[in-house]
Amino acid sequence: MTLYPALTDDMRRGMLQTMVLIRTYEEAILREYHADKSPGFDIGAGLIPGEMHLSAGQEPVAAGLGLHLTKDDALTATHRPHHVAIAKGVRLREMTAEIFGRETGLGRGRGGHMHLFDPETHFSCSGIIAEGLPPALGQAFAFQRRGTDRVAVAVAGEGAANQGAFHESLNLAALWKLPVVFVIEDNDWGISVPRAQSTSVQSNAVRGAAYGMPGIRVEDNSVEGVYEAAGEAIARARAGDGPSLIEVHTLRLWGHFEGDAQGYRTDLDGVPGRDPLPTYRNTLTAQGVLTDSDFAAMEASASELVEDAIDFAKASPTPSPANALDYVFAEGARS
Amino acid sequence: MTLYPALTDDMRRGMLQTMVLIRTYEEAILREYHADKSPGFDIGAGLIPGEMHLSAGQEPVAAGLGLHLTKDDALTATHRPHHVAIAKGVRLREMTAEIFGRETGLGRGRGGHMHLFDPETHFSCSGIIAEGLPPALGQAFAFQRRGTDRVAVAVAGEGAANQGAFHESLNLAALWKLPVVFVIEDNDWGISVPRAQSTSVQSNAVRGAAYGMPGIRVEDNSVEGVYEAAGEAIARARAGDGPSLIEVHTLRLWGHFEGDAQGYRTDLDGVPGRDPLPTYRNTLTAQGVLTDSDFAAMEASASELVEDAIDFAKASPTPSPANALDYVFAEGARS
Amino acid sequence: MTAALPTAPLHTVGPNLAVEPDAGTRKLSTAKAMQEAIAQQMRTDDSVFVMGEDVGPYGGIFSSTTGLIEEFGPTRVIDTPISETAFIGTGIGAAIEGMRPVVELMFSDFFGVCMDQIYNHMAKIHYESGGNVQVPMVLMTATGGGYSDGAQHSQTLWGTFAHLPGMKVVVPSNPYDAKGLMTAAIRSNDPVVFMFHKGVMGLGWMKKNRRSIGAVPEEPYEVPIGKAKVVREGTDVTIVTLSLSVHHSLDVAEKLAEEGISVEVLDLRSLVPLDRDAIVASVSKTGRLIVVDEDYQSFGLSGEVIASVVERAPGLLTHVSRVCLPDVPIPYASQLEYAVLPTPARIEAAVREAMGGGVAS
Amino acid sequence: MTAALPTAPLHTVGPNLAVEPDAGTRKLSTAKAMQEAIAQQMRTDDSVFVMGEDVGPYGGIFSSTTGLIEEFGPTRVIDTPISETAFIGTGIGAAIEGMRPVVELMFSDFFGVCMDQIYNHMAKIHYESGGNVQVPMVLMTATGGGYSDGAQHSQTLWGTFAHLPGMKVVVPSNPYDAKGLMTAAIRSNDPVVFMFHKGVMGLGWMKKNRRSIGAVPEEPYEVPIGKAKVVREGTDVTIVTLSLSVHHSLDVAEKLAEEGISVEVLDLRSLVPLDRDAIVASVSKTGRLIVVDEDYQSFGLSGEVIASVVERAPGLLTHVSRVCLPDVPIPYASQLEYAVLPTPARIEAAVREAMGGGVAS
Ligand SMILES: Cc1ncc(C[n+]2csc(CCOP(=O)(O)OP(=O)(O)O)c2C)c(N)n1
Ligand SMILES: Cc1ncc(C[n+]2csc(CCOP(=O)(O)OP(=O)(O)O)c2C)c(N)n1
Ligand SMILES: [Mg+2]
Ligand SMILES: [Mg+2]
Repeated sequence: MTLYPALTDDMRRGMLQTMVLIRTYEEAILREYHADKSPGFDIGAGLIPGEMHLSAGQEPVAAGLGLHLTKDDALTATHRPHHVAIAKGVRLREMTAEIFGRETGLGRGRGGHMHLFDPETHFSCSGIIAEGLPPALGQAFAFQRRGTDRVAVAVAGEGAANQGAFHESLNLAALWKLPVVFVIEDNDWGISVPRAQSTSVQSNAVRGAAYGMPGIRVEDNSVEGVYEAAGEAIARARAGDGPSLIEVHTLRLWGHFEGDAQGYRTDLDGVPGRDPLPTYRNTLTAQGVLTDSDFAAMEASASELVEDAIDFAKASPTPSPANALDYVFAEGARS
Repeated sequence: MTLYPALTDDMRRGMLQTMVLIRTYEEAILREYHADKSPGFDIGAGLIPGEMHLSAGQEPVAAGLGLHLTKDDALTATHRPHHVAIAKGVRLREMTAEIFGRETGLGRGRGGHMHLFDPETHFSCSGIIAEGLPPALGQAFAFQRRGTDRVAVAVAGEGAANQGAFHESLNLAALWKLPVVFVIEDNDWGISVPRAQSTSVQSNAVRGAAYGMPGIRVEDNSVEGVYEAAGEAIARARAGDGPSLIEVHTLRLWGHFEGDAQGYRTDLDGVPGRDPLPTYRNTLTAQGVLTDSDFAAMEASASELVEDAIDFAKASPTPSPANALDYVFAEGARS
Repeated sequence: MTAALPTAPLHTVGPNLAVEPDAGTRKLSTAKAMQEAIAQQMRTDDSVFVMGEDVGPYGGIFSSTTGLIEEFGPTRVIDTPISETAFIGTGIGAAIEGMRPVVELMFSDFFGVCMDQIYNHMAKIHYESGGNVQVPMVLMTATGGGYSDGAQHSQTLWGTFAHLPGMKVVVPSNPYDAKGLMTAAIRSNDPVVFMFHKGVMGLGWMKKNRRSIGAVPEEPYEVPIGKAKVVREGTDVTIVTLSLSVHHSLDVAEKLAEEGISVEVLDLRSLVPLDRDAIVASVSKTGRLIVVDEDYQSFGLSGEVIASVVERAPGLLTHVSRVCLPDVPIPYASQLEYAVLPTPARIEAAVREAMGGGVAS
Repeated sequence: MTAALPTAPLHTVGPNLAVEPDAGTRKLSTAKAMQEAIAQQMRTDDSVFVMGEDVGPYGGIFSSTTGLIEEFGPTRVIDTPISETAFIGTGIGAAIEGMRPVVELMFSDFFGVCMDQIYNHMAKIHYESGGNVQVPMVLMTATGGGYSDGAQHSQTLWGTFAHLPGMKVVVPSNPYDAKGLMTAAIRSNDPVVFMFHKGVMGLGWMKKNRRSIGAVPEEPYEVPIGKAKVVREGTDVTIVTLSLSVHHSLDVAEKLAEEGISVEVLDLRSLVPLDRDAIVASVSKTGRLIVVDEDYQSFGLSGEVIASVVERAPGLLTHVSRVCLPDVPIPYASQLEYAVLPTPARIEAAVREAMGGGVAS
C-alpha cells in the first residue's frame, strides 16, 4: 500500500517548477550578492552583506519534500536554507527582504540569511551545525501532544551527521516516537572536507538502525526518489509510528559559500554534468511530460516571482539604528 | 586464531581475586563514608564528603578488562571509577588518600573520587557523562603517532551512550582507526531512569555498525565473557585495525550514589541473586578451580591491601587551606 | 507518550496575580515552594510541562519536582535520556509552538554540553526573528558548592549565563522568592534561567541555613523579574549579594549589629535584568560596597556590580571590596573548598575592613 | 593516519627565545604571523600538530593555517569532522600524553557545542590532578563581527572564556603580538585559548585596518602571556581595550591629538592573566578610564577592568565609561550591527565626553 499519492505528471511538472523557482532564486541572490562587492571582494559590503550559502544543485531535496508538507507542518533548516524555505512556502518577499537586511524582512533585518523564521509556515533555520535538529523535536512534541497529525522535518548536511546533536536527537525522537523526519543532504562536502574524511560509514542511512528507525538513502540526486522516501517517512510520522532518517546524495553545484574558490575540490570537472535541473527537465521531456514551452513558462513565472521579491526587498526601508536594541525580550521585567 | 591468551585456571583465579579486591574496597569505602555522616545524613560531612558512586556488582567489567592492559595503556573512567581504577593498577594508597581528600592523594585532595588522575598508569576519570571518551581518543592518537601498540580504553555507562560525545567519539575513532576500545557498562539504570526510558535500542552493540566498527554485547555480567570480548577488541586495536565497542550487561548492586533510597527501582528483589561475586566463586568452585581456603586467602589479602590503603589515607595530612590556589596553572605568565 | 493534551492558547500569561503579597505564616522549604509554583501553573495552564533527568519518580535530584509526576503523570512530567542538547532543544521547539516547558538542567556545571541550544537558540531566536517568535521557556538548574562535590559539580556560573544576552536570569535565595520568581518565570513570554543553589533548597541531606525554610503564601503570586530587595536595612556598609550568600551575609549582619555596625544587605534576586537602581540607592546611603558572590571573581557579577555603581555615581564609593570565589577550580577537600568559598568568616572580615576604611584585597 | 612520529620528550618548552625583540622591517599580516609561529614550532618540536575543521588544504577559514599542510603533511595538519567535542577532547588527551596540539575552533561562537571539554577538562585537569597532569594545548579561535555574519557568527565571547578558571586567554591585536603570543602559547605548559579577531587578520576579502599588517621578526620569539602594552602614550584619558578595538582607539587617539586631546591606549593582549598593574599605572596618570570592548557589556571584561581599578585605587577615577557591545544579540543588517559595535565614532564621543568631565551612559 502507498500511504501517499502516486506521482502524477502534474506533480512531476510541479516538482520541476519548484526546482526552477529555487534555481532562479539562487541565481538572482548570487547576482545581487556580487553586484556591489567589487573592486576587491569585501564580504561585509553591498546590499547583501555577510556569508552566503546557496543551494544550487540541491533543489531535488526541497522539491521532493515540499509536495508532502502543509504550512502547518514544521521544518528546520541549516545555514543553507533557501531551497527548503521556498519549497515549504515561506513568503518570498519577506524572506528576500530579510536577506537584504530590511525592516520588512522575516526578522526585521535582525536575523539574516542563516536566521529565517516564519511562524506562518513553521519554518526556521540555524547557522550552527546540527543544532537545528533539537528544536524540530520540540515542534513535533507539541504536535504530538495536541493530538494532531502534523510533522516536523529536520534538514541537515552530511557533515552535521557527525555532530553530537544528531545522535541525541535521533535517539530521543525514536524513544518518544516523535513525528519527525530527519533529512540528510549529502553533497559530498563539508566546506573543504570530503565525506570520506568526516564520516566513518558509506551511508548515513545505516545509522538509522542505531536508533531502531528506518534509514534510507536516495541516490543520484533524484527528486522522484526523494518524493517516494519522504512520502513513506512522513506518512509514518503522521500515523504516529515515529521518526525516519533519509539521506539524499545531492550536489553542491557552487562553492560552500560565495567567495569560495574551491581550490580543494577534486570533483569539479564532473559537477556540471550532474546538475539535477537539466537532468530532470530532460527526463520529463523524454517521457513526453514536458514541452519546451512548458519549461519556458516555468522559467518565466519563476523570474517574475523572484524579481518581484527582489524589487520588494530593495524598495523596503532599512532598519533604523535607533531600534537596534528592540526585540531582545518580548516583555520588560513584569511588575 | 586467538589474538590473546586463553584463560588458564590461574587467570580465572586472578580475575576472581581482582573482583574480591574491588568488592572489599567498595565495602570499606561504604563503611568509611557512612561512618561519620549521622545523625541525619549530611552529604558534606565526614572523613569522605561529597557524592559517592560505588561500583559493587560491576566488578566483572573491571576484572575482565584488567588482564589485557599494561600500565602503559590508558583508561578513562566515569563518576563510578573505583573498580576499573583498581583493575588498571592505580596505586591503592594514593587513590584512597584522594578519596579522603588528603595531601598525599593522587590529586593532593583537589580532585576527589570523581577526579582520579594517575599518570603512572595513564588512568583518569571525569564526572561529566560521556565526556571521558574524547580524551581517550587523544591518548590513543598519541600512542598511534608514536608507532606504539598501546591502547586506550574508554568506559561509560549505558546512559552515557545517548550523549553526543559518545557519537562524535566513536565516529572519529573509527575514521582515524584509533587504538581505542569503548566499553559500555549497562547496569540497567541511569540514576532513576531505566534503560528502556533512555535508549531507543535494546543493545548498544548495534550502534557499532553506525561507525563501521565491531559491536558486541556481553550478557549475564560474565567476567569471562568480558575477558573474551576485551581480548578481541584490544588485540584488534594493538594490531592497528581500529576501535571496537563492547557493551556489558552488568549490575548496579547498590544505589546510584550513597544515600539513594532507590524507591524508584522496580528490580530490587532480583538484585541479590545476580551478585556476580558469589556467582563466579561458585562457578570456579564447581569447576574444581577454587577451594574455600583459596577464597579465604583472597579475602584476607584483599582486606590487608584495602585496610592498609585506608590507614594510609587516614594517617595522611589534610591539605593546607593556605595552598588552595596552588596548581591552577603549571607556570606563571612566562616572561 | 501519545496521550493528547488540549490545545492551549499561544503565549497565555493567565490571569493577573498578586505581586509580592504578604508572606503569611505557612512555612515551606525552597524546594517545596518551587514544586508548588510549578504545580499551580500546571493546573491552570495545560501547556506547561516539566522535562529533565530524574524529574519523574525521583522528583529531581535536588527535589525541584517532588510529587509532580504523581499528580500530573508521565506525559507532563517527563524523564529524559542524558541528552541535554536534545531535550533542551525540545523545550525550545515546544515553546516556539506555544507550550511552556519547564526544563531542568540537573547541575549548571553541565552547561558545557548544551550551551549552544541555550545561548544561541533559546536566547537569540526572539531577536533574530524580529520579535515574531517567542520562546516562553524556563530552564531551571542547580548551582553551588559547599559539600565537596568537586570542580565539576560545585559551580554557580550565573555570571556565565548573565553575560550572554537574550535570556532572563533569576537566582532566588529563599522560599518566598523561589515560588514568586518561578511563577513569574513560567508565565513570562521570555526564556528565563532559574538558578537555585542546593544550599537554599532546605534539603534534609545537606547542611542548611535556617532561612531555607520560610513563610510562603498558598495562592499563586509573582515576584517581579528584575527587582532586587533590601533584605536588611543598614547605614554603614552595603553588601550586594545573592542566593546562599544572602544567608551568610544576614548572619554576619546580625552578629555585627551587636557591635553597632549597621550592614545593609541587598538580595539581587535577578541578574538579568539587573536592578542597578537598587544597588546605587543602597550605596548612596552607605558609601561602602562589598559584593559577595559564590561565582568566580573575575569577569563576572562582582565586577559588573562595582562598575555599574562607578558609572552612575563616580564619587560615591569610599570603599569597595569583593568576597567571591577566587579564579580557581573548586577543590574537593573541605579544608580547601571552604578556603575559597565566600564564608561568613570572610564576609565578616571584609565588613570589618570596610569599617576600618581600608581596601580589601 | 598511521605514520609514526619520533617520540618527543614530555612537556618540552624548547630553547630560550627572545622576548619582545625589536620588530625590524619585514611586514606580515596577522594571519601570516600566526602561520609562521606555528610552522616554526612544528619544525623544532615534533610533538606539535594542528587539528581542526578546514585547517588542511583550505588553510583555515580565516587563514590561520595556510601553507602548513603543504610543509608538514596530513599527519600533522589534520582536517576533522564537525565534531568539536571529539576533536578538542582528542587534543586534550594528546596533550596529557605529552604532545602539543594546536586545535582550532572555527568560530568562538561555536563554544556551546564543546565547552565542557574546554572548561571542565582542558582547564581543570591540571588542578584536579594536584599538578600531576599538564595539558599543554593551544585552542585558537576566530572572534568578532562587523561584516553582517549574524548573531551566531559575530561574537567575541572572550569574557566567557576568561571568567572560567584554568585556561590562559590571549587576544592579540596585531601581527607582532600574534606571532609572539602564539609562540608563547605553543611552548606554554598550560592550556592557552588564542582568540583572534577576523578583522585584525589582514584578510583580502574583509575590510581591514592598516595595522593588520605590520613588522614581524623572522626568528621565533615570545610575547609574554599576561603582559599588557601601552601602544600609545597619553596624559588625558586612558582607553583600556583589546583586539580590533585597539585599532579603532588608535585611530581616534591620532585624530583627537590634533585637537590637543592626549589619549593613552592600553592593549591588554592577555585577559588571563590580566595585567591589572598596567591598567592602574595608566589610569594613575590620566584619572579618566574608558573601556572599549567588542564583547557584551554586562558581566564581562569591561566591568572587571573598572572594578580592578576601583579596588586597588578607590579615589583614582575622575571619570569612567564603557564603549562595548550592548546586551543584545548581534544584528545582521549593517545599519543595526554598526549601531551596536564599538565604532570609532562611539569611541570618539566617549573621549570627548570624558574630557567634558561628564559620565558616558
Ligand atoms: C558547530 C559548528 N561547527 C562548525 C561550523 C562551521 N560550518 C558551517 S557550514 C560547515 C560545513 C557543513 O557541512 P554540511 O553539514 O555537509 O552542510 P553543507 O554546507 O555541505 O550544506 C561548517 C563546518 C558551524 N556552523 N557550526
Ligand atoms: C552531562 C551530564 N549530565 C548529567 C549528569 C548527572 N549524572 C551523573 S551520573 C548520571 C547517570 C549516569 O548513568 P550511566 O551512564 O548509565 O552510568 P551509571 O551511573 O549507571 O554507572 C547522571 C545523569 C552528568 N554528570 N553529566
Ligand atoms: Mg555537505
Ligand atoms: Mg547505568
